[in-house]
Amino acid sequence: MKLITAIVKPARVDDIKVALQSNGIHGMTVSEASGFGRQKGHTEIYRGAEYVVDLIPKVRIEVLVDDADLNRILDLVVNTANSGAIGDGKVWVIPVETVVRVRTNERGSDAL
Amino acid sequence: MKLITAIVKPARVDDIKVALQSNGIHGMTVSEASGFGRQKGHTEIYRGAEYVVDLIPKVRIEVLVDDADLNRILDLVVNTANSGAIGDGKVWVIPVETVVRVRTNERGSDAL
Amino acid sequence: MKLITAIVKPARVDDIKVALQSNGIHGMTVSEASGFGRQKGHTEIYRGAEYVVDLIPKVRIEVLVDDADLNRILDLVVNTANSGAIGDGKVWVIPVETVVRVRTNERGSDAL
Amino acid sequence: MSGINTGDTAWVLMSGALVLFMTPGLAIFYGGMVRAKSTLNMMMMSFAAIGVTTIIWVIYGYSIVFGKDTGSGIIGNLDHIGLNNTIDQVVGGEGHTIPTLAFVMFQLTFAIITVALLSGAIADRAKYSSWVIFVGVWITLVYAPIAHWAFAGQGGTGGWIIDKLGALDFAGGTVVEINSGAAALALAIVLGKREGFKRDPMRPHNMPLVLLGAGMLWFGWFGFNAGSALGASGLAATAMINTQVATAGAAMSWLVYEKIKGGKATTLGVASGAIAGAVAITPACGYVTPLGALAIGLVGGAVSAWAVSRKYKFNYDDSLDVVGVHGFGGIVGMIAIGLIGTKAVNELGGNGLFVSGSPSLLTKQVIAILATAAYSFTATFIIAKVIQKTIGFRVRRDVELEGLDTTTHAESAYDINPFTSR
Amino acid sequence: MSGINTGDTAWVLMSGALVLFMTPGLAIFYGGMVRAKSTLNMMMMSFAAIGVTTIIWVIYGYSIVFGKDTGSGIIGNLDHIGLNNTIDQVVGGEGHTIPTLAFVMFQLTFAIITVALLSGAIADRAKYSSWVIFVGVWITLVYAPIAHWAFAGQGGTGGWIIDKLGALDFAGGTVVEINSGAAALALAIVLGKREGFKRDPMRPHNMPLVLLGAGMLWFGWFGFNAGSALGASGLAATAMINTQVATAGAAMSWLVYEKIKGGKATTLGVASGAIAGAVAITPACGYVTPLGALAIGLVGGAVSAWAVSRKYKFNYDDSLDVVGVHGFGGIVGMIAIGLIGTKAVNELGGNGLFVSGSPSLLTKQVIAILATAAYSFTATFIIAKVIQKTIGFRVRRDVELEGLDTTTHAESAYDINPFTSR
Amino acid sequence: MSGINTGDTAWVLMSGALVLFMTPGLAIFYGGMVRAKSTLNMMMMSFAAIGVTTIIWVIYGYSIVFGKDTGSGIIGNLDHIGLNNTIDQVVGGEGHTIPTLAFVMFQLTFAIITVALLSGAIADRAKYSSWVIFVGVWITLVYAPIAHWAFAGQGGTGGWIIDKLGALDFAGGTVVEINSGAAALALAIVLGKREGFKRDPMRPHNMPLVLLGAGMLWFGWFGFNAGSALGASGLAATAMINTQVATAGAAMSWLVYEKIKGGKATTLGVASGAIAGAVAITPACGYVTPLGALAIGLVGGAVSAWAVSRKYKFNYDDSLDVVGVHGFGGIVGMIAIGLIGTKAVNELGGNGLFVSGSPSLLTKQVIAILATAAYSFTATFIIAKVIQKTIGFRVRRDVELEGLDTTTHAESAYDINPFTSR
Ligand SMILES: Nc1ncnc2c1ncn2[C@@H]1O[C@H](COP(=O)(O)OP(=O)(O)O)[C@@H](O)[C@H]1O
Ligand SMILES: Nc1ncnc2c1ncn2[C@@H]1O[C@H](COP(=O)(O)OP(=O)(O)O)[C@@H](O)[C@H]1O
Ligand SMILES: Nc1ncnc2c1ncn2[C@@H]1O[C@H](COP(=O)(O)OP(=O)(O)O)[C@@H](O)[C@H]1O
Repeated sequence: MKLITAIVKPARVDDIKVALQSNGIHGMTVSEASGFGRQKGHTEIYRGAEYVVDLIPKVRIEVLVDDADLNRILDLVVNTANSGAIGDGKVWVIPVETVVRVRTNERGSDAL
Repeated sequence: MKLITAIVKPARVDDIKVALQSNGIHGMTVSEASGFGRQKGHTEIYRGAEYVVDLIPKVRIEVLVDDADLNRILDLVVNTANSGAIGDGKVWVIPVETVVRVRTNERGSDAL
Repeated sequence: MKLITAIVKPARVDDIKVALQSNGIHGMTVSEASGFGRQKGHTEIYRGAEYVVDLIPKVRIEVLVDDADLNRILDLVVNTANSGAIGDGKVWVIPVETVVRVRTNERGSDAL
Repeated sequence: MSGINTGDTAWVLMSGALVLFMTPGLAIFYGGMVRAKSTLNMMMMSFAAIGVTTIIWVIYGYSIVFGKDTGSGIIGNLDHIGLNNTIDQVVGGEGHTIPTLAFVMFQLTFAIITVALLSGAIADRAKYSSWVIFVGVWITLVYAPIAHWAFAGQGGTGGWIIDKLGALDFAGGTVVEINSGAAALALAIVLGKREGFKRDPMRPHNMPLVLLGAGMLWFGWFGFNAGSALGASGLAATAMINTQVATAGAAMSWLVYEKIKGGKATTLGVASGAIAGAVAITPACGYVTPLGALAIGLVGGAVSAWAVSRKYKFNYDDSLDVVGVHGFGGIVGMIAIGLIGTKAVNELGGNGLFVSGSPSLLTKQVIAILATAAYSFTATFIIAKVIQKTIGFRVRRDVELEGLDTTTHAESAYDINPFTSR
Repeated sequence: MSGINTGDTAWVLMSGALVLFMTPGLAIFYGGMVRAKSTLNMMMMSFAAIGVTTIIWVIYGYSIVFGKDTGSGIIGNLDHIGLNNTIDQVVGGEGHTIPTLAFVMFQLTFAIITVALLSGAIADRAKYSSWVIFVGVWITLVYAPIAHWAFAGQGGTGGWIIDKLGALDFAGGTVVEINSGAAALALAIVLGKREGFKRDPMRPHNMPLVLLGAGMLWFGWFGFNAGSALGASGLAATAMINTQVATAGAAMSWLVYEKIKGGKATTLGVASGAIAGAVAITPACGYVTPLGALAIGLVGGAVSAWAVSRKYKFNYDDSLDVVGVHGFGGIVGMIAIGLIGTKAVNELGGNGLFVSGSPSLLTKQVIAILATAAYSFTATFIIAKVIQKTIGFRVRRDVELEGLDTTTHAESAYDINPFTSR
Repeated sequence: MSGINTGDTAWVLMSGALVLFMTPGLAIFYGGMVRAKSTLNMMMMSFAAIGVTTIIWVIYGYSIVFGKDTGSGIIGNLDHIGLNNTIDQVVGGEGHTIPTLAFVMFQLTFAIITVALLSGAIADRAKYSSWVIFVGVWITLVYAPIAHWAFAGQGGTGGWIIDKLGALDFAGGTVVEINSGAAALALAIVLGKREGFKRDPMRPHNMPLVLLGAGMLWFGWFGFNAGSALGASGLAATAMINTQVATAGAAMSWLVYEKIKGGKATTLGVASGAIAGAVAITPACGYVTPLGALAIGLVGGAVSAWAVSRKYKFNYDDSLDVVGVHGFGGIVGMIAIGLIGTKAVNELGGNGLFVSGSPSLLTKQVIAILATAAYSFTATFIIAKVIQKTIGFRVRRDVELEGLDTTTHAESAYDINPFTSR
């Protein structure tokens, strides 16, 4: 079992959700994040003084997948998130030892 | 060392906190998240048009535990979070290579 | 490839950002969190009744690093976050199997 | 209508606008005080109060309150159905007449805010449709008679409190404050406690809104109290300074009460204190001196600060403390007239116990308090019970837990992240 | 200036303040209704409306609206450039004169809010500098003539709508409401739809602000309508109660409309309904009875509730529904005068079709509606097109997507996390 | 009290309510401008200003300001302790008398807002109990004498600025604006800089609140300035339109200043500009023409826009720019009278340098400015130092870093997540 974590632009979340659903993945977890990288932030002005807001808003998407689905879903997420512009984000994969569905206490693949 | 990540209903956080404390776990990290899965979201109306808010608010709870405590604490979290209703959430376990307590620079179990 | 996750005090984020940049790390992801541990929360009063807000605001910082950089960056983060006071936070390290830069589909070290 | 006094009219028109403004102010005050998941519902209760009460007032409400008494001092007649016979009419003393419709408007705003106040007792758990119906029934069966009793002076043949008993209530200590306090208690009992009462803090989700609402109420209260002089007179000026003094005094005395009790000076305390002071001076503002008003404010703030904690003791969930602030505040003010009222301020007023040495006025005040509280509590209890038993007055548990905004109004109050909102 | 009536003057001064307060109220109302990323820009559009309009008004605006008609009933002359010849002058009927500058101030506030209303049609996508210029041009070329037509009564030789046609418009159904509705439609068409129109919900980001804004507008509207009596008269009282009744009625009828359509009673609906009712009664408040006002409110609320959904059908993005609420509301009010207007309320008014049996007044009302709408739409369309083609009127797509607050004003509306904000 | 003019009284009563409303408006304005962690404390400082000042005013404040001068033009006597001898009294010229208590109320609201303004200079770091004490001391030792000097005209034997020097200050350019600016500077210096001053942006946490507050202040300012005519007169109308013109002009000139400096038109700039314009016209509104007011607004806005940046240069942390906006704005207005004041507007006024060619009035204005600023700065500095040295005036560093809301008031401003709040 793997956990795919994708840090992407907020505007991409809807598309990714739809793409996952039409590819048989029926769950994901979303949270707010912000980050810096190559992309520059925006400048705000307060009493004439400029300051840079350099943490750019992003969204974190997490999807648990079976090992067999990993490559397909990873590509799906990456491709859907891609806009070709700087700041498109990062995706990474982490090994997961156990997954539990709280409601039923099912474990492993059944818990997805 | 393992990291238990639990995506649960916001109303369950207090109970889980108490359960952990009375089981010798004296730390956890909480953050906001939302997700979709089997549970449906709610409908809002704007100027007569309905739209579905399908990302349902959840809370992410993270607990670092010693390998020896893993099963006990995993079951504890799962059981406490369980309400039997759809949307109860997911819990997963990830291997952790190092843990550091920032204040003291202690590593490993001592850092918990 | 490793993922360093640091739960630190909000006031430390700027320093960590600067420290990372001047050590050749040009990206990180930040999100809000709160936690409990040894540090006590604050007390609020509502209609004469006191209640403890015991989840203390923290910030989660995540940094992807090459295996070779791990120890150096881990120490850097820990040292910069350290104020010597209770509640300074925790840092942990998780193995990462793949990293992808969304914009270019580069993988591994190139994606950082 | 050439005879009207334009200065008096200007002031009463303005006062009507000011008092109307209090109800949106109350919506903000109450809306900030509940949890974020039911804040729109809280505000919507006030807006329904405006809508329903206004329509009723025009159709028959004004008439049954201010129409000629039907004989026993209980209720007015139907002469002004549909505001019949009010256009081009005037009210007021010689040289100080104002258009009747200005008076109609002014009094309407009192009815609106009185019923809106009740919503604070049943925050986060009332069925909205039942509330809308309740407003109409309550205005008709509870507000209208009590307003007739205390406001409809008709030269001795009008409402029984004002014309027969002769108790003094300048701007609504009975009609608005004690009435809302007693009715709030009845509603809180019938609807029962919120899920998590006493367990969860249920603290205000947006304190700046609460302070803003308090500011709007304070501002509007000048229309409420000084407008009740029904003219731009010296009495209006007295009522205004008294209102200011008591309100400020009570804000400070609540704060001091908190400090003495070993706590912190809270924002909610200062805001609540201000309202409690304005409440306490409401009946008395035209009958006492500014120093008297200061005393009323200081006492009123402390009494209400003490009273709001009673709900935890007696275990009723008067969620936003209508009983403690309005009920007790109103009682303080009514009693104060019986103690320190003085004709030196207003020859149409009376001398209280400490001025004349006679308890006669005080006795009348107590009777007015008891009659108002008893009738309001009983009638409201029955109305609420009937609604509860028939169409239901409380939402289902899961609806309450999720919050009334999304479930009842299909809206949520905020979506303030500029990057994720669409 | 010893002859002025201080009571009338007090009321007009107060009314000027009340109507000015409506524009910050509108900023709050509109600001809460857009998405968080452009809320400051939305509010800034209202504040620019205040700034630019005030300066123009003093320099030449007042003069071309209320200066002596230049001959054809189209526009006033330049006698009062720089408010020349207004200090120490009075306006008004015998025994009821007020200082001319009080009238100048009162009328200024109408011009301000009218142009501010238009910003609702082009939320989230207008270039701010172009908006500032638009305000100045529009006040001069569109507002000024129409205000002259309908407001500048000069004993038969003034504006053509009031003095020649003889249509009735008490407080600005044509000048403010239909004018802003028609101009809003033109603007919405010229600027085009927001990115994501119909796809994204684009729901209000802060509903308590919307309700607060509605409350401020409601309050200010008493100055707008009752102040238009230009004195503290019986007519002012009639206008005030009518305003209250129609506003409340429309809030309820929008709510009922939503329920009947199978939906929920929404907060946005009640707020919008209130505004629609106030709009509908604006032209009629001095010419109909309170029961008539109730009917106007009930109809106005339902009509506007229906009208706001038209934009999805006809596919123009009148973002905050200026057309549906102000355009249609204004039409309802103007027509209503032609149907139920009655001299029993105001002898300077007229009898509508249902009162006199004659369609003559109704015909005049329709002509006033059509002339106002046609001129306003056409002139605004041309002005907006010229701005679009020259300096541009719409921001770049990426600016719109990021939001106008950070891009245009280098600010963002909120930073409310107490722990991360510095 | 049959002789009072009801129209004048109506306007002064209303003005008192309007000016009182400014202080909650200021609380909102300031509260939105600080960081979220200390916003309640910021608002609580304004509410304490209302509470303490009101109590003092009634007990002795009014008397020492407006009581008969004790001889040297410095302070009034104690004849009106406890508002003794004010009920049933009147003030004002023949045919235009108003109840003394209306005047007492009106003047009280000036004292309140003046001291409340000071809180802006010491945002986020003052001990609340010390602030409460400071308010009482400052009203007594600083506000009261200065108000006596400039407001207590007693036919030549009253306050020295108005009765002996003969400088002109219509509505408080010295008493309110320059006084608050100078005192703010002293406070900022004594308390020292916030942690992170110049390093952290410390930007406003809730800009819609700031704009709302600005709107409330703008609205209330009509009472402040036009109410200072103490009647519904032509002069009041002049003062009102002048206020509107200067406020609007300054909002636009601040905006233009920002653009010229190469920046963006900011929301904070427009809001600050509006206040700066209202400040600048305050002393002058009854003495200049509307075109003169426009000039004052344009200059006042630009001067204040420039002045607020001085704090970074001279390194004092006047957190919310009381010095730049009120101090400098007030100076602009006072000087402007000496330049463009004209008796054509008000025969009780004076002709400035550009009108009469004589610098005599200008000289008086400069003396009034200097005397006010010098006394206010010095006395405030001493008071603040004494408080600092005895009970302390500044919170501990860790308290400041955590924020004053949770530490001092045990509350936090927001809890707006509907799902996690309980
Ligand atoms: N080393 C890193 N560790 C963690 N997150 C990172 C790292 N580098 C980038 N990110 C995240 O990815 C986002 C996009 O990175 P950026 O460099 O701007 O875009 P791109 O990778 O397309 O050039 C950042 O905002 C940040 O959240
Ligand atoms: N594949 C997944 N990857 C990541 N998170 C998931 C996944 N499936 C579900 N979740 C999270 O678990 C929550 C509950 O899932 P849901 O299917 O509604 O409940 P249940 O598992 O009890 O049927 C979701 O809201 C989401 O946050
Ligand atoms: N076992 C744990 N699992 C996850 N997070 C933890 C754990 N223990 C502590 N934390 C996080 O670290 C933060 C600091 O912990 P605390 O015990 O207060 O400080 P310290 O480790 O310096 O004594 C907590 O607020 C929490 O977010």
